[in-house]
Amino acid sequence: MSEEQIKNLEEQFEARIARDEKIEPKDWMPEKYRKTHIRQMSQHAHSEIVGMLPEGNWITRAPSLRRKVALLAKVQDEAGHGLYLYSACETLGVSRDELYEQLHSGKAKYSSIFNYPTITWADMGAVGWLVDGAAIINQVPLCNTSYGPYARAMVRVCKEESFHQRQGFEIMMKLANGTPVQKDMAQDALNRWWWPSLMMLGPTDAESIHTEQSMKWKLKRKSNDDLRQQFIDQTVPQAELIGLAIPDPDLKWNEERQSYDFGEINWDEFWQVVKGHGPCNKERMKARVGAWEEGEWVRDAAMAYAEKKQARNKT
Amino acid sequence: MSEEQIKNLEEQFEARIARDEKIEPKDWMPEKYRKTHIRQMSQHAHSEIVGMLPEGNWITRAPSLRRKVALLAKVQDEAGHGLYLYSACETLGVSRDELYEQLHSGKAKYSSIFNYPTITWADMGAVGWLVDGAAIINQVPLCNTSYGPYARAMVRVCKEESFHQRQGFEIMMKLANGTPVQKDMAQDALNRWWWPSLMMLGPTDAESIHTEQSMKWKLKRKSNDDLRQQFIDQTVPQAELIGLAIPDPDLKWNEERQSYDFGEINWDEFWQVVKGHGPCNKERMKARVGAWEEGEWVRDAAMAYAEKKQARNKT
Amino acid sequence: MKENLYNYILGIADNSLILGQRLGELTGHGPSLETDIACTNISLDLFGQVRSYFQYAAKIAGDDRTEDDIAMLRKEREYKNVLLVEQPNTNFAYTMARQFLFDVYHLAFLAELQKSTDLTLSAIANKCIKEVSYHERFSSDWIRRLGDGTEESKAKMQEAIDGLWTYTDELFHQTETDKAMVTEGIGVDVTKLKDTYYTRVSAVLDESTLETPESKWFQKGGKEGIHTEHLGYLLTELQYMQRTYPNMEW
Amino acid sequence: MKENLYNYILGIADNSLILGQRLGELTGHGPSLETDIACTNISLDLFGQVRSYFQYAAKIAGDDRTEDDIAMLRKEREYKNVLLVEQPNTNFAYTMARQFLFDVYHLAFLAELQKSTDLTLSAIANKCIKEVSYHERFSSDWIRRLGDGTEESKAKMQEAIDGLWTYTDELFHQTETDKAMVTEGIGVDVTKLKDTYYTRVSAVLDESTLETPESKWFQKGGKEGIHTEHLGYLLTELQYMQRTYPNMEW
Repeated sequence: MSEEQIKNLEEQFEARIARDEKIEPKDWMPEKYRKTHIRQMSQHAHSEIVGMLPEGNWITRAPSLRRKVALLAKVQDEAGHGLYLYSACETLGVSRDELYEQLHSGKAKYSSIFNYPTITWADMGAVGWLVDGAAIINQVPLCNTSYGPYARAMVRVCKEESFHQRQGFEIMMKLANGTPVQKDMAQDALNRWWWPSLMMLGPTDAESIHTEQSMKWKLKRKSNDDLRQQFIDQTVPQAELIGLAIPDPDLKWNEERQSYDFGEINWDEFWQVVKGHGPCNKERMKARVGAWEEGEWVRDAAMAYAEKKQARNKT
Repeated sequence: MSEEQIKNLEEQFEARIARDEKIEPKDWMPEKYRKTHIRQMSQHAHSEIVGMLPEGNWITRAPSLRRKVALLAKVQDEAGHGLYLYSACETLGVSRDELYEQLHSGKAKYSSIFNYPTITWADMGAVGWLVDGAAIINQVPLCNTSYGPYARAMVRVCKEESFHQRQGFEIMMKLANGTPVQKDMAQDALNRWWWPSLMMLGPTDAESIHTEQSMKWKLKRKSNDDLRQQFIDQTVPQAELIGLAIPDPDLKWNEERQSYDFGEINWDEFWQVVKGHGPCNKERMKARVGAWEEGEWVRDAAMAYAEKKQARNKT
Repeated sequence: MKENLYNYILGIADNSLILGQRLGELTGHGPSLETDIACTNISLDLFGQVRSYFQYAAKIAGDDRTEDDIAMLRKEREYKNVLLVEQPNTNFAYTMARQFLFDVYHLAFLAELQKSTDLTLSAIANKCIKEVSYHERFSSDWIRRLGDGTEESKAKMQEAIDGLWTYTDELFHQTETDKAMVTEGIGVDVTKLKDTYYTRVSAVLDESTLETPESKWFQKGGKEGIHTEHLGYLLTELQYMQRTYPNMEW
Repeated sequence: MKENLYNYILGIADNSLILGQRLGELTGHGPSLETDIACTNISLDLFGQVRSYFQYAAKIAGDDRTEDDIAMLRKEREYKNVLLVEQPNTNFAYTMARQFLFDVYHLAFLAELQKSTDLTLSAIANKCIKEVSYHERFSSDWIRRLGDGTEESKAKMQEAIDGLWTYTDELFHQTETDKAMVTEGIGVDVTKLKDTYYTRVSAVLDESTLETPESKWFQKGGKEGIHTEHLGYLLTELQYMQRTYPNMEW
């Protein structure tokens, strides 16, 4: 194709997006669009998969059968989200194995929040309430993103995530209304997860890259800082409702902005964790890589069996 | 050597034993004496080592610090006994590695009692009281056995074992005098360990092999049935003292024999366990072989280091 | 309180409880995303069943016992599950072999329990059997895949089958409670399930190019609460929260 | 009650408690009989120390708390041990590296604690230091053997040192309690032990032909009760009996 032809295609492509048409796997797309989508969708998929670990950590110790069932279902949903999202990536011509390889080698990122440990039962509440809450704020706009398979996956993901978020909040509410020791447990979890949850919404706009292009492609529709503000404004009243205190002495309602002012985020901690030096980065990778390597013989066997079966069916 | 010379040596050898002289590693001895001793001593050593497992099972869950310390010390003593006994075997020209190989391949036996699981804390009491109690009855006569290194090892072993036995009894006493739930736990442990402990003293005399020769060499000084009777007569009053019931409806004081009559032992169970089909035979071997195989690189490294060090010292 | 019925329900439900707990340990650590989802799902089904059974048991008990008390506040000697289901997740072959050896039994058992004169039990069985027939399909598929997969997987699966075989006979062992419940038309006569069980298991092993073990030595004890040493550790986790924070709601 | 002193003692003793528990998991499973005996012995020493500390703490508390209550009836967030000692027994290299990285600190710490104006603490330190100097000799010998042994052992030991390095800095992190106790002449100023520690550790690693890691990223939190996910599981076992059978004597 001549340069001009390509330019032409690109213009048509951008015009389609501007008209809110969906891009589908078989459509022409710029290489950068493809790459950016693979990066973002796989990062999202990896986050779902790694995110199974901190919650999986409490399955065997859940305090009641009801909670155990709900937690199992939640973690299973996360695996399911991983599955859709990897499939969505595959529509762009990259295999799940390649993506795993990127995760395991540390080349691909996943949400840093999952590098914090879940050390009490209340963390199951806090993760659902805050982490899924922040995730939804990130993800709801993606239900209208330009790439069809991603947008459709996100519709399903968001529906389930908001169920998880309510479930997490309900755990916290139960604790906050429970015995003093339960209330302490809930407050402690909020104290530990609050700031990392704010960090989840990404670096401040000044530090953020890729934003402009992503806005155009509807991969991003609001700035990190706007999303963070939205999260805070939504979450503070929920904490108040159940009588828990947000661990930020600078938090204050700003009448003029009709929004909360809040204290400074420890970005050093954020970058430490992003760079691989958070409390659980190593453990999370060890668990993922370990499962993958230990599972190799199983996957090989499944493949060999499928081939044998196919061969038999032919004859 | 001529046959006559050998016969002569053998006669002198038997005469020494009859005079209660000790045989020492450098002394001449019949091959059968050597082999029999290796078999018995290594079997004893293996029992100590395998015997660490059922008790080791409760170290992390011991109910108090005092009990945890005592249990650690006890299991450590067992490892120590294993060490002396393997050393005693080595004086007869067999290496510890060879003996391990025999254990791991299933060629060598160890006491069948350790193929029962320790499933409650009270089992730590029952094992100390009954299993060590039966062991002592087996072993005390061996302090005067003919082979010097074995006799000396047994002096030390018996001293420590009787400490362990008292400690086990004290655990049971505490439970028996404790809350109803503790008393139940103690009774349950006695119920489960009583019959296997009786079996520990070996098959009935009718079924027992090697006995005559062993008697002569003072490797055995009483028949299995006599030892069993001694164990029962000693243990029943101890159970009564702490208010526990021996789980044998046929148990009855025989005024005439001045001894207890007792019910029939389930020898089918005994042989099933001896043949490798007890509740934990596989687990015990898995643990031992696993530790040995996983430890290979460590032992290799220690050897390599020692060699390097020696080489360096030479230059 | 109907003591026998209460104990009978516990005997059934404890198998699902302990197997569900074992599978729950694996979540996030499976050999592939698909198996991870499936195992988590089976665990979920099993705990769902446990809830139905224990809610019924709590009703029968008629005191202030809840489903959670029954699940998490018994002593180690009071769990009635068969030894098979408490065996550890040594590797994926063991996990699937354990599942398969239990599922075949479980399916046959529920088919009979549907006929129970106790309407609650028959209704629960009716609900569970759909799930369990999926479990059995899943696990027997994996027996085939691993048995007739690679040399390595075949060796591993054969080892797992051989290792777990010793725990199969207990499934057909009748307790006094079982006998009483059979007499009342409530319980299933498990002794009658044995032949079909071994036939079905052997058929799948055959198809999978695996040997059916010939050993006639079996372990039992679980139904009387005499477990392997593995169960104690499983219980420390299962019970942790209820023991540490007693009498609270979650 | 002297709150600070009580907490200070727990901060010291919890390290021995958790490390002792970790070593206790290995009994019967060591790579050789001699190492098995040695590790069990170190565990034994550590639990002996724990008893001295907690008996003293119980006296200070002055209520009906016993050494066992303090050891086994706290919540997961109330354990004050450093993250280093709760790390799992991944393999013998990790076990020895963890031991060594703690022993070097422990020895230096006790040497200072001997000078405490609190006579009970100084007496305990005096008793413990002999044991700990044996521990340090044992573990540093194994660093040498594995570091300068075979290629495989060197790689494993280097991996263990690299993996655990991130937990060393916390040893020298001062809590508010620490500061208060230093001011009173009771506590040890751990910040002053840091240079000697890294010098000593590097010297042994050097001798062992191992690299001293250069990473400057460290983890902390244990002293404030924010632990790794490993601790929770350790506690389920440690606390099992006391939680399951409360208020009983053993």
